[in-house]
Amino acid sequence: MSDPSFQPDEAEIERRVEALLFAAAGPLSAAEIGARLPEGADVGRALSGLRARYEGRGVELDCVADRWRFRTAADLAFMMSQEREEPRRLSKAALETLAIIAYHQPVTRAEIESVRGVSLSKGTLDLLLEMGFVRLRGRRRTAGRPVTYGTADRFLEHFGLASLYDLPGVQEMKAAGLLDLSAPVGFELPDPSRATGADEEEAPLLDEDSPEFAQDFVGEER
Amino acid sequence: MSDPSFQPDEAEIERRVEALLFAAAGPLSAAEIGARLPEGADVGRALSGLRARYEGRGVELDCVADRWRFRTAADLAFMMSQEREEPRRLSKAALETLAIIAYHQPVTRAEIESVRGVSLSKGTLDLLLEMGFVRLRGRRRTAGRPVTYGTADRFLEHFGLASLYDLPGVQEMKAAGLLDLSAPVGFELPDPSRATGADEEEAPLLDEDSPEFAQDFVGEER
Amino acid sequence: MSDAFQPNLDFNAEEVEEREAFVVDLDGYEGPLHVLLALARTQKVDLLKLSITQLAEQYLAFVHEARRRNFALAADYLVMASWLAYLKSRLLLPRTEKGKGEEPPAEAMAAALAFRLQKLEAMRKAVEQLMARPQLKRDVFTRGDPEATVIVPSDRIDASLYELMSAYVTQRRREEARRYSPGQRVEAFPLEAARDWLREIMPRLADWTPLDQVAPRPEDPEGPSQASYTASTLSASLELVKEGAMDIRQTAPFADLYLKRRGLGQPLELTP
Repeated sequence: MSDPSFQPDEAEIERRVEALLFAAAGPLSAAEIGARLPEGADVGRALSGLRARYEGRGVELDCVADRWRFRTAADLAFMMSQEREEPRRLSKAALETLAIIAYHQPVTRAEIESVRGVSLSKGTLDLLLEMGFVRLRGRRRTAGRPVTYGTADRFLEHFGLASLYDLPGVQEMKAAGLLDLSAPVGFELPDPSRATGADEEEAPLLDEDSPEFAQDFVGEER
Repeated sequence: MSDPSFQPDEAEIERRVEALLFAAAGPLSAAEIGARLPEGADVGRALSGLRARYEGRGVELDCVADRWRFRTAADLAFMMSQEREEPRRLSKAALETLAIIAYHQPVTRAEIESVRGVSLSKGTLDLLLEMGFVRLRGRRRTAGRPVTYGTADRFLEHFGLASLYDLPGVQEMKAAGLLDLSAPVGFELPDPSRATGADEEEAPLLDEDSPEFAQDFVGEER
Repeated sequence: MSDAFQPNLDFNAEEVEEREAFVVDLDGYEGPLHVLLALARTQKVDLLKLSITQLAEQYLAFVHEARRRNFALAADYLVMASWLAYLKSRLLLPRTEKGKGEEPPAEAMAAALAFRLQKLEAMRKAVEQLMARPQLKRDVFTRGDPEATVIVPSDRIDASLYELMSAYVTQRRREEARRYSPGQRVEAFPLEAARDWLREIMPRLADWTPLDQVAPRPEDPEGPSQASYTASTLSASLELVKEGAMDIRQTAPFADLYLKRRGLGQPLELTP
């Protein structure tokens, strides 16, 4: 056991964080790491120190979904044929749906269909949910209280994104109004896929507004 | 994909070996690593380079049985564990085995089984060894030179015994109502304390005569 | 880049003609909006500067072509076609009857369509960019052999000396009960002796006599048991039956066995 009177210095803290991240089976948050270090240890400093130390190495430190992990360098992918898993083939429809959910979340099924102009085939959302890329987020406070979808941490982990702010091009799209779910005034494009499409003015969902959401779905969050 | 004409330099080979070892599901031999590197790559050099690079870090490169792997620095092993609060109950089998070892030591596995009338599951002795209640004492000077077991200091500490002389005898068992009129015919309690002295039947355990023992068990003693 | 995640989303403007877009469309997973987007790209302009009139014409040509080839188009495609035909006519007509009805101006409708196409286009680009990122287990890999946290059990173990003693005594008792003691060897009534015994009492067996009355009684408590006497007597009697000296019968399974000597001058082989 460690000697509690021993006050580790910065280098020692970095060593410990390194050991924890190497040994961990999944990404660790700074808080999780901190819980295993002596009181007052500067986890952030250790993480950035490690990140710099491993930059350009065969293994690099990465922040995904606000958690930290070591992973192999992307340019060495060609060597990893033995470790590679056969990727699950996602159809164009599934990929587009995933992108719409990622960039527009929380988003209802009807809204996804509105962006694509086609109704979602039953299996598409199920598949994304099953793969752990997408999760149920809550309910929209509108008639019918439709369920809203968002991405799960696994999506960020899979694509190596630190947070949703790091989605490629998200700032530009937002600036161009392309992520706005409410249609421009007077927009009356026919939309056979949307039987209930008339109601565009849906209030943004606030978690505290829907306590039953917490009951229904919080267990699914990680 | 890699450019086949690209001749990686030493640093690049080291990077690749680093990535391979990191992502591998188990320890890799130098040959296995070499098979995934360009022809003529100096694996040994890369491995010693990596070993030096990781020396003193939170993670170290380790070679066991000619296979290489990353593992947590030994002094940080304490971080990888979590204490469990509630006390552990010994299973019936473990308690019975411990009792036989306590009263009959030094005793071989076969003798334990003969008293218990059932074969010992591998885990039972391992558990007692791991808990520090039981230790390997030596080898019987008989055919096969079987290992003998006895109690370790922790056994005495746990049960509050000053020495093996203080193990409850027949009188105490009778007083506790465990042995009454129906005491088994010929019930004789061996005196374990006699075994603390030199036993002409028992050879001391020498590390050099059982290297596999040293590897398997010495690490478990505390 | 592996093909698995790389859908060919780029409709190359130089190469794609309406017919190709048409083929893509009939893969069955895209809607009229996707077709419009594919057609819009052939105009090689920023989607904001798109000519909706031209796009409407392209789309109508596409629908026409589909019908000429006898492809059954889903209803959405036809709804879109008629809407576009209407939009096109309104765009082309001079705006003379302003304010009539509640419809928004045709230009606003056209802008809205362009905006929607932009939105879809943005999502398609997003897919491409996401797919171009290093992906877990395809391009980047985490530790292959993570060291799972070991849960060290608490040092405290719940076991008392009493339990230890009790465990010891319990199994010593068990051991005792299990022990085989060679001193208690069971004496058996030898077959030879049984045969002699039968021959000796044979004269008394003129009538059917139950086996247990035939077998000798144990006298010595250290000697063979009643069961052994009965068993050996039965075995011996079977031998005598085989020799033709006795008959044996049993009326039902598990019923009593009866023995009787065979009458003189009645050899087995001569019985009619």
